[in-house]
Amino acid sequence: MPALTDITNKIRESAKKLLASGQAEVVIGYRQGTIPMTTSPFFARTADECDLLVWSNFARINLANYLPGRAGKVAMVAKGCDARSAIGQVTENQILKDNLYIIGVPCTGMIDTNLVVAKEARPIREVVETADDSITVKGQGFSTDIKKDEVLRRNCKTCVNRTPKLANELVGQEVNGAAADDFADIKALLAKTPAERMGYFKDLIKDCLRCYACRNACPLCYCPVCFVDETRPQWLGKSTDPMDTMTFHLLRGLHCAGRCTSCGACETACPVNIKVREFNRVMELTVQNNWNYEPGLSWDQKPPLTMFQTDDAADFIK
Amino acid sequence: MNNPYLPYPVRIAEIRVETEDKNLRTFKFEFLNPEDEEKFAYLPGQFAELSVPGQGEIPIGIASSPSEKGFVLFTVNRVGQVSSYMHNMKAGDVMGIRGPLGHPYPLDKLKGRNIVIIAGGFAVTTLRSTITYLLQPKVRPDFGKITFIYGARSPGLLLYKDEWMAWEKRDDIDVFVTIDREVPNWGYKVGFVPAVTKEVCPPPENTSALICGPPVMIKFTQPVLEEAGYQHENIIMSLENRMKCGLGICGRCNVGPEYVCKDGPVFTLAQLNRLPKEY
Amino acid sequence: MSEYIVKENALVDFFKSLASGRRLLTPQGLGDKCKLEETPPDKVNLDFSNTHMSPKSLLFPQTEALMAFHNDASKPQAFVYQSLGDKGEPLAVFGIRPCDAKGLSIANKVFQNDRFTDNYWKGKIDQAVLVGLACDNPSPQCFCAAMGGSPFGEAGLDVLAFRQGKDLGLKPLTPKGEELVKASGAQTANLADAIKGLEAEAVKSQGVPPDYKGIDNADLMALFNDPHWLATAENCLNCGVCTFFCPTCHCFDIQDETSEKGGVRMRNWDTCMSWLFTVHGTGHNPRPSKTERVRQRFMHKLKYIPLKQDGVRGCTGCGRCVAMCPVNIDIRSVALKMTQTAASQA
Amino acid sequence: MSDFEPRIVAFFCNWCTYGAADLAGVSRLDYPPNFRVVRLPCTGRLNPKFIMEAFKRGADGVWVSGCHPGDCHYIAGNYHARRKFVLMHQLLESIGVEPDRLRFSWISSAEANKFQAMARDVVEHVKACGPNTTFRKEDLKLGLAEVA
Repeated sequence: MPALTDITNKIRESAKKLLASGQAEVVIGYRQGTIPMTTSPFFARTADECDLLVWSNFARINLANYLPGRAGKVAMVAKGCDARSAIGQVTENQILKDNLYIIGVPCTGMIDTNLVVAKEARPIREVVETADDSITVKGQGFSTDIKKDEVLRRNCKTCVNRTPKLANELVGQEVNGAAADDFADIKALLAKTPAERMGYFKDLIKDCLRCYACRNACPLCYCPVCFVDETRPQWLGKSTDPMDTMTFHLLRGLHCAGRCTSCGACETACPVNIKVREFNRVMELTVQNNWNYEPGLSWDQKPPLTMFQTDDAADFIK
Repeated sequence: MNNPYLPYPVRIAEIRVETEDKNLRTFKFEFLNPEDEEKFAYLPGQFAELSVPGQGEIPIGIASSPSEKGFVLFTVNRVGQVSSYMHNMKAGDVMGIRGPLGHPYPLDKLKGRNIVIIAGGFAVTTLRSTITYLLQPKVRPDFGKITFIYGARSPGLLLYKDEWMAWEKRDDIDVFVTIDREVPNWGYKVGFVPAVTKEVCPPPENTSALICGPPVMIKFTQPVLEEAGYQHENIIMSLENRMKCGLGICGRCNVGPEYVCKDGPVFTLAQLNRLPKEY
Repeated sequence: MSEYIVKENALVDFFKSLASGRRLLTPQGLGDKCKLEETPPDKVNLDFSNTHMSPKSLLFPQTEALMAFHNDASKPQAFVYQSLGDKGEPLAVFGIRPCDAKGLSIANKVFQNDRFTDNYWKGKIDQAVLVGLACDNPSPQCFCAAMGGSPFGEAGLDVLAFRQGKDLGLKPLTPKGEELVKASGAQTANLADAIKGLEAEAVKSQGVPPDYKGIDNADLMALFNDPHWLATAENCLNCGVCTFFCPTCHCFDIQDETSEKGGVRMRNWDTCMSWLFTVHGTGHNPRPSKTERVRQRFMHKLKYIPLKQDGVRGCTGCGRCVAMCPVNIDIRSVALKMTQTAASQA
Repeated sequence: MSDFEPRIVAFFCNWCTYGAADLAGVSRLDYPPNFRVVRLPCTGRLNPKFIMEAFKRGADGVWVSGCHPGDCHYIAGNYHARRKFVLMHQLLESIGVEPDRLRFSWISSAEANKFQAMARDVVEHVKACGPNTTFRKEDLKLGLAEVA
């Protein structure tokens, strides 16, 4: 049986059990999207609805996004990164650990549809996901096989924690992650001159519409009022001024520092395909270098910005 | 081409503090270009966007009556960025007003009818305009009995004191002013607006009610009028919603398919019954 | 008006004529880079699917300065806002898809409504001549027919162009369009039947369009109060991508920006998905949660706009929101739910 | 470049550096007048958006200064601040803000001499960077005839 089908069946089975036993009032998973290469977050509350849950190469949105502030018992389908986000939310007191049940899916990576379209530009009307290491896209008069590892999302290629080891259950065989993310791209970037770096980042966000889809898709962004919506004072203009846009991305990066699990939901949600994670990656590298911290790897770790050591290094402070 | 976004420049001629908490001030504006006054031809119930350069615009009901020439009045509550800024402006400062916007109270259709005007708190502004308009010697004979019920939490929070006191002395309008709780030397009514309405409201025959006030007042006054036999067509209200353009374009003030700015703000209860309660 | 034809070898001359005295804009680039750009007459591309974003920004830019004031009291007009003009310029836009042109025609009735005319919009649209290119091979996410349009739809266009083999057929739709076509030297030709045939084929490729007529006849409050909105909105992220990409979404915010010397009042696209969109100064919000906001968007498209615009739906079936929505909220599924509500009420 | 006088926004903790500036003043220790000081109750109050806002609005440099670690009036405010400084410093430097435009320091209220030296040093370094042209909003163009 193809791995995806097997996982789909196990998710449905587990979801039904959880609902029947009262361990969960709702199971948050994915259902098949209405157009090729999409899935849609779905809230199953009955056994019938559980049969709509699927696993796919396109289950990209992070379902932990729906957890903060949720009352009652909830189960979620989670990839390695999503489970880490959910655990992070427990450590940040956004949801009670006892109310959360994680159906962990050992993940072999999600597909970036832009890369698929780059390989097959003709209108795609159907995707077949029966093979484990490739997909087949079909349209009017064509059928093209595409190797999965050629079209993985950036964050999936370097993902270390593919198996959600802290999940309440695993549906599927553990998979090995990549070797440690070496941040080679970021290090190369930092080796450039300030002017080159400024040019790079300004160019990176030049198409930004300020729709804030990256923020809304992010499981870390649960503030009741985001700084971009503050009006007195209003920190950001509402025009597409490049500096206002830059400020948004910088502050978003800062707010996610030490919390981002590289789930890639922000880049998936971005309608103009900006690599918004560049800002997060700079911060993740900084957090790892300074405090050797990675979020969502234990239930009781304290987020690095809620704590300190009296001898924290900060040589740049004079 | 006419630019509906461009405010008429005005100078603040006078600022009057209306309430003891100083949160309400009445601004008297004079047009910098006298010909703009003619273009700004309005009727009671309409509103305008007050435009403070560099701060923004706020939609405020017009408190003056078209019968008052040479100036326009707006009473502004201190709430947000623009209104707070306005409270720190002084006579002589230049700003802008844009309008008139929205539809007025349908006074032309109410000719020959009795009118009961019910106001709560600072929502009295466009009703002040209405009463001033109705009491003109040339206009007054067109209408039947006029009753004015006006309530606020305390005497210090009642607006336009000189005016309603003067109206009270007239015999062509019945004035009932009320405060929530008894205070010493208060010579008028005590109690909430709905209760006073129940007590003094004229019979529904050939009568229309104009109501403007806080949601809680409207919520409890509406049943009183219904009980008294008022048809929903004859209960006329004025809504407010967040607005920007005031022209029915920017899209935020809609209540169902109707834009409060362009199609309102005046609606009958019968109209509102068929619309979502998104206000 | 008769139809016209431009032979393959005369196409460049045709586009030269379009560009004479105007800027010629056509879709350039691929995929998410496809957008309307100024194009030399010999570089027009007929092989594109559609622009990544809708063409509304031509007439309604995401950020537009409306007026400005200065604060130098020693000079005239201090603190008085003065219009910065509507900035229209003669434009020929070739390659707008019928769905997008219809979107502009719907927005046009908002910007030029029964009481007010938005001069900034009018100043641009009056100087633009819109030549649409019919879709002979609609994309998988297209559903213009379901929304009452057609791949050969004419609403909002001055001229409908369509591919006739390697030639380009032209059907002028307005006096402005007729004038443009005549000036181009295109030959008259009777292509009415050809259009019918091509259109039928293009419509067929979208399958049998679902019937949403129930919504048109349903009671507004019944649609509004239906419990399905809770489930419909449950997975919405409230990001507003749908509104940014929609060819009929026209909501904006007006903001003042200031400098040491004065200020500019500008308008910026806004989105009904935002909490801030409707919140009152008092903190009261008529649409406090995502459920109300999602409902607003779909009710606006499928009920409110038809009520105000003689039954024309506010969705043209361009499919952008379906393709761009991060959580795949599909307006077709929502319209189906609304149709079911309507049926259960009837 | 020599006649360029930078505008620098300084965020000082009320309990230390702000006092040091006072002490420097009464001690007649002269230092360059290029600063606009914003007094904070503690450097822990420094929200990163303050720094962004300063640059965005045209500041040529930003200087943040608070109490020495361990000396916080609120016990741990500057320990927390220090972690945030690490991030702000790294992020702004990474996106290409010249490191010399942004200064963090610890100066107690008794260290008037350190304050004087630091103030001179900050101005010197920002001067060497030149005017901030990259990380700021463009001047608003009014487009009016009266004020061309």
